[in-house]
Amino acid sequence: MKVEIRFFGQLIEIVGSNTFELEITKLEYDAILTQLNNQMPSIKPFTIQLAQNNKIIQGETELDLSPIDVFPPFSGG
Amino acid sequence: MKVEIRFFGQLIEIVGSNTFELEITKLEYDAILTQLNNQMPSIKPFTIQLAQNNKIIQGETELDLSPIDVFPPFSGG
Amino acid sequence: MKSIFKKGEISPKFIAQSIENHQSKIQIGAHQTFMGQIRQDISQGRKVVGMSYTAQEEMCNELAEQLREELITKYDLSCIHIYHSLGYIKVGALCFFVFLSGRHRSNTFHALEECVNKVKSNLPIFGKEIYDDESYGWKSNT
Amino acid sequence: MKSIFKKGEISPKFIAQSIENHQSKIQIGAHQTFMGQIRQDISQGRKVVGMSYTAQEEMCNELAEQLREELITKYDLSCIHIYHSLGYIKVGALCFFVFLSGRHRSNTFHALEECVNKVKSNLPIFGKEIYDDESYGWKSNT
Repeated sequence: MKVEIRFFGQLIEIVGSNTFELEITKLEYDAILTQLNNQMPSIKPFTIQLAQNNKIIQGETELDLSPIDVFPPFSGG
Repeated sequence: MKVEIRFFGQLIEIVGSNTFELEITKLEYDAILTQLNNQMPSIKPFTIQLAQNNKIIQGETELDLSPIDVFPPFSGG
Repeated sequence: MKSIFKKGEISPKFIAQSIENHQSKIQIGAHQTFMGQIRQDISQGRKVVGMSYTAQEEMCNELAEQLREELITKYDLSCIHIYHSLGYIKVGALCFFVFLSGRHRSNTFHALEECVNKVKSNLPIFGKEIYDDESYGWKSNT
Repeated sequence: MKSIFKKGEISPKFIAQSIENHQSKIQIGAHQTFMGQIRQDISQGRKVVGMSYTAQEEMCNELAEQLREELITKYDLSCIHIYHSLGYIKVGALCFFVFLSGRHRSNTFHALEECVNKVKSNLPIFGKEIYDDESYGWKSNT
């Protein structure tokens, strides 16, 4: 299956695009993270966080097929 | 000797005047406080602080003949 | 010596002007303000309609100056400004304004609290609550 | 849902208006504000001339809403307002404004610190420093 990936901040420059269609075999956080690092090795140096439906996701979070946001470290304020 | 007493806040109402000439025998905090309470019994219920030359005075403070300020509890802010 | 006192209320416009005056200070990264507003308390069934402030002004200004210097050094700040109203201030208006600025935010939180508390506890300022039946009562911070 | 974002800088006039809007709230006795100002840092010999902000806006607005509700309850406040700039903000201008109000002052100091820190650490906002040689670099709060 495919899931839409949306990049933010510096990652947009690193990847060269705002969005990306990621092919995944399992709808799980770890699987998405591994697949993302494999297909986008340029983001590996970053401490990233993923979010779906406006919530940070982690290992146990139950996911759906909504877009996944990929965040570099935050720097608001 | 005489020293000028200046009242502030509610004490002006209690005493009925802004200033008062206090006759004292010793230029000492305790003597002034005792004399003040004797001549102005209406201020006895108040927790007062005394100041001279814009500084709070206490038992040990060395005094001169400048006016003595008598403050009720502070309530700024 | 700089006076902390303003006749009457401290207007939002005055606060905006104070902020604007600091926008040329390019080493500043964080500002904080505290503003005291006259609250409609109820005292023995009477509504507060305003406060009336008097002070030993000269002593307050000296103490405020010392407090500013002490806290700027202690918390490594760029500047501190303190303003307090004198005279009658109606409910809803501002009577007390503390404005401090520093390079980074971390120091400013404790500095603000300490500054506000020390002004309230150490400066000879006297507030009288005015009620809706034209009677009044004296406040105490202690 | 209320948006915390403002295109461009947060003006002192906007802050004055926010304060004025609270002067009819007669149960309030204490306001506090935090304001973030763009500082002229030096990075590898280059002067910062401004910052450019982007964000996952929808997520920020949801998190800000939750944070407001959480802190209003925890600290017994009347209200909290949070504003953040998007786009280019020059040195000296304000990019971040937190405004909170309560009956009494005691609770507001910790509330302000917690609110500012949580916005900085939890909201997906991304700031890019723009330098005087037209190069730029990305900031990180961690």
